[in-house]
Amino acid sequence: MSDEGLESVAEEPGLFAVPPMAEQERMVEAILFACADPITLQAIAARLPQGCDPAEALGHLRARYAGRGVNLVRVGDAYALRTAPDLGWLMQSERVEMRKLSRAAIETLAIVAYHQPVTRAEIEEIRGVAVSRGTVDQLLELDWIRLGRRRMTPGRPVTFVVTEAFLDHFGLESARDLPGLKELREAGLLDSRPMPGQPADDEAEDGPARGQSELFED
Amino acid sequence: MSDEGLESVAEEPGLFAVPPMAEQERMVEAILFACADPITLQAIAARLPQGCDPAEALGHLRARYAGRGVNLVRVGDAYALRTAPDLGWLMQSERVEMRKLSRAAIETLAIVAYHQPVTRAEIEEIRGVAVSRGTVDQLLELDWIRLGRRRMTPGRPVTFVVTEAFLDHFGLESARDLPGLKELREAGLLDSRPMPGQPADDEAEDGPARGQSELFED
Amino acid sequence: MQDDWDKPETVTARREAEALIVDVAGFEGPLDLLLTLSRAQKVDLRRISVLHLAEQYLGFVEQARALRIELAADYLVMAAWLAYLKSRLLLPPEPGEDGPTGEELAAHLAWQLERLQAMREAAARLMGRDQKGRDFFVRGAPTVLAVSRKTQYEASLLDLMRAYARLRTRDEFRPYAFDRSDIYPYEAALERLTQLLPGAQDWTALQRYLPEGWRGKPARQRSAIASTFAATLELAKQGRIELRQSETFAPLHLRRRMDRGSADE
Repeated sequence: MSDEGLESVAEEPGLFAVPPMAEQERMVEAILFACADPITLQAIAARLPQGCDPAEALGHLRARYAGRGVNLVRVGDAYALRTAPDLGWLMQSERVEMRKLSRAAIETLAIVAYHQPVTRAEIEEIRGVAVSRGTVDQLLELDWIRLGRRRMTPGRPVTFVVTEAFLDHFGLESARDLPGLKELREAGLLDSRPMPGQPADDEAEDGPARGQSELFED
Repeated sequence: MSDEGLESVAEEPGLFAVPPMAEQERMVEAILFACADPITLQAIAARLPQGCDPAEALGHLRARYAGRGVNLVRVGDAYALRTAPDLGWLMQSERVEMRKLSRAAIETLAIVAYHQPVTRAEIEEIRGVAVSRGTVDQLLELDWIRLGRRRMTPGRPVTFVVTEAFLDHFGLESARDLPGLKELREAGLLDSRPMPGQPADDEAEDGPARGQSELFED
Repeated sequence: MQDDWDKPETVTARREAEALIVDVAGFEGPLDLLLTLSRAQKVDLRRISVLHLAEQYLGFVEQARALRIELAADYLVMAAWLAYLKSRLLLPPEPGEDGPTGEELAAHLAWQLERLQAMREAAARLMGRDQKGRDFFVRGAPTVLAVSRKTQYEASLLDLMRAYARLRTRDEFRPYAFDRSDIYPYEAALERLTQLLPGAQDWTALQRYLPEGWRGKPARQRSAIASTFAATLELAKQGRIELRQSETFAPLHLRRRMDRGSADE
């Protein structure tokens, strides 16, 4: 890892000496302390002198902060320092009051997280009820879901995916770390199964079949 | 959350054992990290379970953070985690914002370049509008123009000339390298509509030098 | 247990059904209602009796009708579909009939309910996780990563030349009247000429009477000539000067009118 740094310096010999790893660790530590939001590896690297290896420095820091009152966590492609979850009770005065989410919003959020990318029609199919505009808006506003790619099916519907802010809020490294994801997948509960008798959807591999939604159409 | 009870329990001494010092250190670390402002010893103590010794915990933390990227510092009678002084430069990120020069500025600059040395009154005469102080200041600040000799006319007005930095920026060896009106016209930069009854070549021969004397004689 | 469902008139079942009707607004659609009903069977969703579920649902809709409670359309669509499913489950398939069996349809409905239930549980687990701002906290005093915003102004040589070209061409299109600095007013010409008149005893070209500084640049010279010429016409009209031109477009000459001048003397 540290060789990488040496290599890139070799390209510009003598221009800058790469700081020793201990010093790089200090720098990354200072940067992480400075940020409230997760900061990407690239953004860290951009602040460091050329030739530094922030990935290695982060590895050292993660070990250093393991079990401490503050931990280094990974959020998607970014990193952040967060207080240890078991000490949350000490921070009563720092608590952020969350707006209470409706049951519809919570379920919709879970469906987007576990089924992403997912279309509105698919969310409605799973819940068996129309998703109100306000529910989606609220989740978008919280920056917990965002628009993903359009589905390549007739109508090219938009899909929803969860955001990095969602991962950050729920302390997840990635959407793959969602609790019980593996079990749900193995139980076939994340599959798209067309209603028997309905013509198999052309784009069935692209997501849940549409047949189901017809059931609830009026 | 479930630990909320601890607080009230703290008022009933002896019910719970005082956390070990390592744990107290974690707690104080988390508090220092999460607090927006420096926090006093009393305020820390008020958050901790009874029987804790935040002063000792702070001492351990201070030693732990000594030489790191973030240090524990005392601010008045309060404590805070702060970026190590030698790493302050990491927090400075110079964001260079490219912005187009205003029309007034570029025209003023062009007049200075083509007619130097030129007085403010002369610039105004050519532009046909007053030149704002801000425009001149901006060009002075950019180090693209500077004050030249005073004109030996009544009032002894100051003149402006372009600088080395100007020539540098625009890749010119000297202001005389600026293309003349004829070249501008040939390059399609000048609309070649002559005044009615005036031979087109008359003006086309105007180099910067001639233009100047003509424009400013009185 | 099965008997209970077959006889909805049993007290518990009736109560349950009534409770459901009262709470109909609390359900998030027919699937949610079916899921709630299925809980009454107290079995794993995979072993649920879809037939009984369908019957219970239909009983619920029936009661709602009896109580004149308006049900949303999708509840009725579901009821119609469940009635169809029920008939498929109870009647032997007609010979040569295509399409899914009642069992397949029932299995799919059971799977849908299981999936909804799974998402409910997943949502609950998600909300039960440590949350930012509640269980773990961000840096309370983030250093403002000082973005010293340095504005760099860009201007290319082309911009510079364009600006200059714009300035130089602007004059050519500018309404003439606005160009005060290059205009020699008629009044000034008349005054100047009147002052010079006593010395104008010899024929002198009009050009010679142009003021200093108005002879070089064409525009200024034109203006001065025009004004001075207009002034000579005025003075000629007043009989104070004489004008002479040897031929068309030849220089115009003028002198003080002698007869009158000598009369003055």
